Amino acid sequence: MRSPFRDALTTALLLTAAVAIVAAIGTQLSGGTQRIIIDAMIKMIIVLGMYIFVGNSGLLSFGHIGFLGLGAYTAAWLTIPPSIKASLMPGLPDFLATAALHPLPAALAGGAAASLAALLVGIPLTRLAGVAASIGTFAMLVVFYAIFSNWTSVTGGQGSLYGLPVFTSLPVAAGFTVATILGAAMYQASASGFRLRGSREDAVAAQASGIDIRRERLIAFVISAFFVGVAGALYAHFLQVVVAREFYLKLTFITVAMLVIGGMRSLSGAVAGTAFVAFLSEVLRQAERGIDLGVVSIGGRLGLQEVGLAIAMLIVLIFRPRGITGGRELTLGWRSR
Amino acid sequence: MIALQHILDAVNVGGLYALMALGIGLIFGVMRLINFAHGEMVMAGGYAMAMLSALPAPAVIAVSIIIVVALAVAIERGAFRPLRGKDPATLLVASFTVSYFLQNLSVLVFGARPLPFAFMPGLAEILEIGGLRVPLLQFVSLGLTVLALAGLAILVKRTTIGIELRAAAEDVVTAQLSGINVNRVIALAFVISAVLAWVVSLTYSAQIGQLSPAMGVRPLIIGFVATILGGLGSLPGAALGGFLVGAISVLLEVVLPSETRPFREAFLFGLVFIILVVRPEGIVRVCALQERV
Amino acid sequence: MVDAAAQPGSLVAFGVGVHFEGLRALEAVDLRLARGEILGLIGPNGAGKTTLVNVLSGYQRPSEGGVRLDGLGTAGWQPHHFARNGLGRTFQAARLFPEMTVLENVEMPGVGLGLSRRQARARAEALLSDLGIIHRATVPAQALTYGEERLVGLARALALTPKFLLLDEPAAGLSPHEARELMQRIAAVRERFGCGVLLIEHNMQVIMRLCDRVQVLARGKTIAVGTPTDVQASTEVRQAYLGASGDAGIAIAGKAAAAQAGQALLAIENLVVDYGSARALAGVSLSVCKGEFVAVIGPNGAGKSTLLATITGLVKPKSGTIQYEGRRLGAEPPARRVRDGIALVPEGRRILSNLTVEENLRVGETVRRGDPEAARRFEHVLATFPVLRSRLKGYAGRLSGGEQQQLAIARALLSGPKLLLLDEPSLGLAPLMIEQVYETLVKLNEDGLTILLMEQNANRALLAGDRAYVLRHGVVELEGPTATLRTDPAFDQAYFGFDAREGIATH
Amino acid sequence: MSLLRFASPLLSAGILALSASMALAQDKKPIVIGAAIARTGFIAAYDADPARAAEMAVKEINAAGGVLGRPLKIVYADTKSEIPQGAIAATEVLDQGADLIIVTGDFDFGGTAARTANAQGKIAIAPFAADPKFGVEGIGPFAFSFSTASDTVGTVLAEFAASKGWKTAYALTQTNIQYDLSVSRAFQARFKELNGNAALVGTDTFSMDDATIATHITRIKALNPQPDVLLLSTFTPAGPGALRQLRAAGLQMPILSGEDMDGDYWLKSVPNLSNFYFAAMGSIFGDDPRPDVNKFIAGFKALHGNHPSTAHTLTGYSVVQAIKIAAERAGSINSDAIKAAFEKFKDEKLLVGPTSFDAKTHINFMRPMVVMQVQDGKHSAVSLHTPQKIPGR
Repeated sequence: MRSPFRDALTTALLLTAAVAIVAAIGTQLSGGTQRIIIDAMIKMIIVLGMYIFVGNSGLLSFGHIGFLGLGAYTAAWLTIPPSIKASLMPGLPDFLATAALHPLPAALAGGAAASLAALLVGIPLTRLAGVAASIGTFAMLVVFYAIFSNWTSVTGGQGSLYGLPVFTSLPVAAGFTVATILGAAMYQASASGFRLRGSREDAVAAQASGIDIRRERLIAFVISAFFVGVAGALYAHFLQVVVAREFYLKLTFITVAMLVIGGMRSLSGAVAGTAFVAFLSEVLRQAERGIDLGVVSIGGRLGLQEVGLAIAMLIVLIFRPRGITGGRELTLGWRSR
Repeated sequence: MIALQHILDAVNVGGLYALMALGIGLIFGVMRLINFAHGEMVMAGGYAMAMLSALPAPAVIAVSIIIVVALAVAIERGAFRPLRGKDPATLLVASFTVSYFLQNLSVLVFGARPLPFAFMPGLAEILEIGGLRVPLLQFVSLGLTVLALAGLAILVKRTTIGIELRAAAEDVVTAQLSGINVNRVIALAFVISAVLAWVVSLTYSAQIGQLSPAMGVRPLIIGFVATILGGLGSLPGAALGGFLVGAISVLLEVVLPSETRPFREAFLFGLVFIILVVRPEGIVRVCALQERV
Repeated sequence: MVDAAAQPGSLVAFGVGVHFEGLRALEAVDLRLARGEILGLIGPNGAGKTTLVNVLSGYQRPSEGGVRLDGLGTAGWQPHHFARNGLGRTFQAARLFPEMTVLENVEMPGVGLGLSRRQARARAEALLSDLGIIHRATVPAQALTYGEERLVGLARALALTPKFLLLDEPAAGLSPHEARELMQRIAAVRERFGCGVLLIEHNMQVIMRLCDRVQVLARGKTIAVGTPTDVQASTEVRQAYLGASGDAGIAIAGKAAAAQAGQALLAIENLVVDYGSARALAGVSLSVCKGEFVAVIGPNGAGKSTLLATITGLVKPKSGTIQYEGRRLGAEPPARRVRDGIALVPEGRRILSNLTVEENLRVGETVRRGDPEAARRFEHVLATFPVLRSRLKGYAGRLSGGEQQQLAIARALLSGPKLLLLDEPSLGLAPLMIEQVYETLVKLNEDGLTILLMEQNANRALLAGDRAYVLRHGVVELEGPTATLRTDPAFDQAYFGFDAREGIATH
Repeated sequence: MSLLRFASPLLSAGILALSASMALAQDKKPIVIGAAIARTGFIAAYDADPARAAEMAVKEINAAGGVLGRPLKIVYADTKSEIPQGAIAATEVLDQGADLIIVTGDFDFGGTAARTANAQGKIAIAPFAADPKFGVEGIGPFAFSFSTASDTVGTVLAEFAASKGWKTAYALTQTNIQYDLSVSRAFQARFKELNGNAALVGTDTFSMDDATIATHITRIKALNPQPDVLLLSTFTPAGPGALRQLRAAGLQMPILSGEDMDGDYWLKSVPNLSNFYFAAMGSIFGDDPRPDVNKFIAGFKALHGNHPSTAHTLTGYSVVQAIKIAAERAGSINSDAIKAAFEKFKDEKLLVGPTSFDAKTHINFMRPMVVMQVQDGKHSAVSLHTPQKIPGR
């Protein structure tokens, strides 16, 4: 019998190798392409973070982008120079208004803030199951968004927060992606992850095996929020602005789609789905530019990229309804889970 | 007098949400699918009416209904039928994807800039009733809502087709084995939901006077939340949930002081969250969906 | 009868009442299960047995009374608290973790108790070895056979090292041989773990052989407790459970020969059906003549439900032909076949519980809508099942199991069938109810309806049918008139297979 | 071997083409303006016409001999109306050799592209970003906006209302974008300065997420007496919807809006609209008080068959005008030189109006705006209004 940890480690190392290769090639490419890769890696951290909860519990979450926002705002509070903060966010409490942290501790603080929020929301939320849980997370997203976009003295409201130092370079993004892959793999192999997967397969039988489903869901929710919160901070230091409308429906849709298309029941699926959708949308964007160059149409109604992406995703869903990986893990022997 | 006006507002907004919730609830009933593309039915109805507005009004109504219905049937055929019975998450994301597709297709065809909606401008007329100045539109939309709700209730409760619909909603295999053509029933549910969406298209577009590719998203979200609150799988629950959300949102508008009003959305969804936690199965409980040990 | 302040060493329910929206599922039930004891819980369908097990394991909160587990009060406990305090249980449907391996399934309770995964895995491996199923350890649970599922379910409950074990119909659906094996294991479990076992079972023989004491429930109340012999002797129990004429057969009408001569209504040739890589039917041929009553008998997993699903068009065959009324059936959807007169009473009844009884019946009429005969047929069916007439406006979900079975048959009859297919109509029904159902079927057949019946309950089916086929592993092993088969020594071999006595793990 | 044989003609043809183009470029290498703007998505509608106007200016300047003897050329990259894509688009045009870039006219949507350019020491110009932070403070030293600040819009509206003799006002503000909030804030402050604190009889906010603004309307109708004027600070698509509902509910008082309600593409949404005013950078309907604007509009119409969708279009033309002026004064297209030349602009005559910058302010405050009126569904220019005092400055 193989140990569960060895299996998980194999998967994680294979995925890590893939990320490292992409990063190594990326450093040789143009600045624009590097940005595209960094963007994809940040999305991968988000999707992996979501996977920790969604994949292991089987409950779809629409709320994780709220944690992403919280991570981003935390980074903004901690790293924007105090002089700018005074004018942008006059309502910040003193310890935040005077803070001037390096982006790395700020990213961890972003993760911690998201975890804390997940703990508070999760205590009532984990009472819910099935579709009600998904709606609960969605309600949470809307509440987060309403706060981000209206608490002007603390979040800048509808305006964007600027003055964030650059931090998220390609090596940094790759490093955090690898750390997230390892974290997700370790959780998956852990006793807690195993118990949660039991509740995903059959909640009633899991209880009969002594599993406190609410507790396991809460643990996963908090861990998962941590990684997504870190991703939020990285995102903020990538864009160098934080603006509420980025943390809402569109990103929620695209990340959930990435997870499901890859196969939401496996770590490899989370990685594959992100890579697939990011790659495809870039290919389509390039194709669209080709058309653009042919017919010079300023402000034309291109938008073919989105239409093409939607069709491609639908085709994948129809032919592989359990996702690209079908819920299996990448191992040296491609073993079924 | 103002209170009366607020009640009228609440009923109007609630009716709109109830129609959305019913359209979503109907499809959930027969397919266990939360159809996020329902919002795009509303959008398509609006654009269809605007594009056809050169025709006489009855023709616009008839043709635009046909367009929305055809779209709904096409979506069912092309996207949802191949996925029937698959993982709920897959179905959900498929409906996301269809919604994303239709929104961007609309950008492609009609452009991203909002278009004016000028069909039946007479709806903007104002009636003076006992000191209340009420736009004709409010009456028309109220009337249409009541008509649609009553029609649906009669259809589902009193007709054989309604029994078939409910039978398929509860157990597809038994329905098939009883000779019910499930493909037809599901297609029918999509047709009805499309007609409900069309009613929303008309009243909603006439109220806001604008069409944009993403116009269906907002009513969809509220309708979806209303469906859950009312109790997924129960049509009366969906209607009730719609009116409840409408009433709560108007109430919050009225009672919140002006500086906290921008946070109204946070209060509304916070309340939704609390209701869910207290009563996860929704207001109307459906026994077929309760898990048996 | 039982002291509420019972000492440690026992599982005690005191004064338990459970009310579901006006319905009383249990009323003032007491129960005491000591460690080392095997207590049988029996009673007709709908007596509240499963509800009581759910109360004892925390899945159902009692409206009145309570449960003490090993001396501890359990108020406010959730199911996992029960499990962690030494209560293991199985479920009627095995409820394994379908995508996990057998080993992971049995590892789960150890991890649930807080062991490390390594420790839990070692414990699971030992248990699987003990139960002789270690060779299936890396197989995903969804790929197991029915018998294996039951065994893994038991192993999983044992992985909790329970002080008390609640087994909800563990032998249901097993062949007599498999059931015997399982019972031996249960007896061994009691010896090894010293735990108290509560056993819900319909098979009276099993109960009599295995149990130290038996508690009998009927309509939510305890009607008897005592040794198996005492309980068996109680007239009250016999009346409630076995019915007045418990072992009475039904005289066979002397029309079998007449039917034999008629032409075939249904003729199946060499039918092969695959589910993915598994072969469910491996070349089945059978025929049913007009007016005949044919039974297909076979143990669980023989392919009976698959056969019906193929005839009704729910499943497409890989090869072979189905001829109905002399016409070859192709890709017609189920609805079309119903219109042509093929009606199915599905396994587990599948009534539409959110619809009223009348609406259920109307659903049955779907393909005969507008038929001038419809009203007369409706009256006739209500006359056949008078109990339904009084419940027309009530929700079908409120009917008892037997009433639901009648509704399911009535619904099928309303489609005006020429051929009535039934899938295990006796499953989950109390003996008295089974008799009623079979009486109705025989009467319908006498009135001219052709019947094809799938049944595990071989003795009962052989009493009612004209002819029977024995199906095993997707192959027809034996066929002939029931009168012959009842006494044919080859029957046992065909039903159980030659490897039956070599143990259940040989596949 | 066969591969080489196949490739060699291609290769030599490529080398030939390359050397030919290099010979041409040596003569007069174009000055490249990179446009990292939205060509798809909802912002494309706002970015399109200013880009067209810039192309017109490029054509005129090139016909007259170019800038510093070199022709101008615009290269595009699409931001897809997404904030993160802005940086990618900016990198793309800079990789194509852009000497300076034009970005989307919005602090958020143009900001990421502008910051990317700033990080590389390149000038980034937003033709019509109205947020005063677009500049040194919010983006960096190389960022300029050719718009009139949102505070100015609010001020012009307030001063115009006061000049009409409207004594009381009610402000209804959409909360989804910063611009509407700033316009409303400036309007409220200035209106109170002019008419006293009591003159502002109420404020309310709505969001594009509101299905209707019925409750807001009910609240306004409950006021007694009704306000003389209503500020509706909003943008499309929510704006016309709100306007329609206000009028449909029988609220007939004058309504004021900012630049985002410029244009007539939405007018059919509100049948027979009257008594509606907004402040814009100019009139696109050929009746601007300034003849050169009318001439430009006529030229645009001749070229594209239609008048520009909004007066923002004027800024696109003005940006290219300004680049020519600055480059020729500095004698270079170097970023530092252009920046220094821009910062010396003092009421520089551009199409959009007199334009001034200094070392701290990279946007215009005291520039006049045209107050437009809609009467019976028809637009007309009322007057060119120069703000007198902007609150808080």
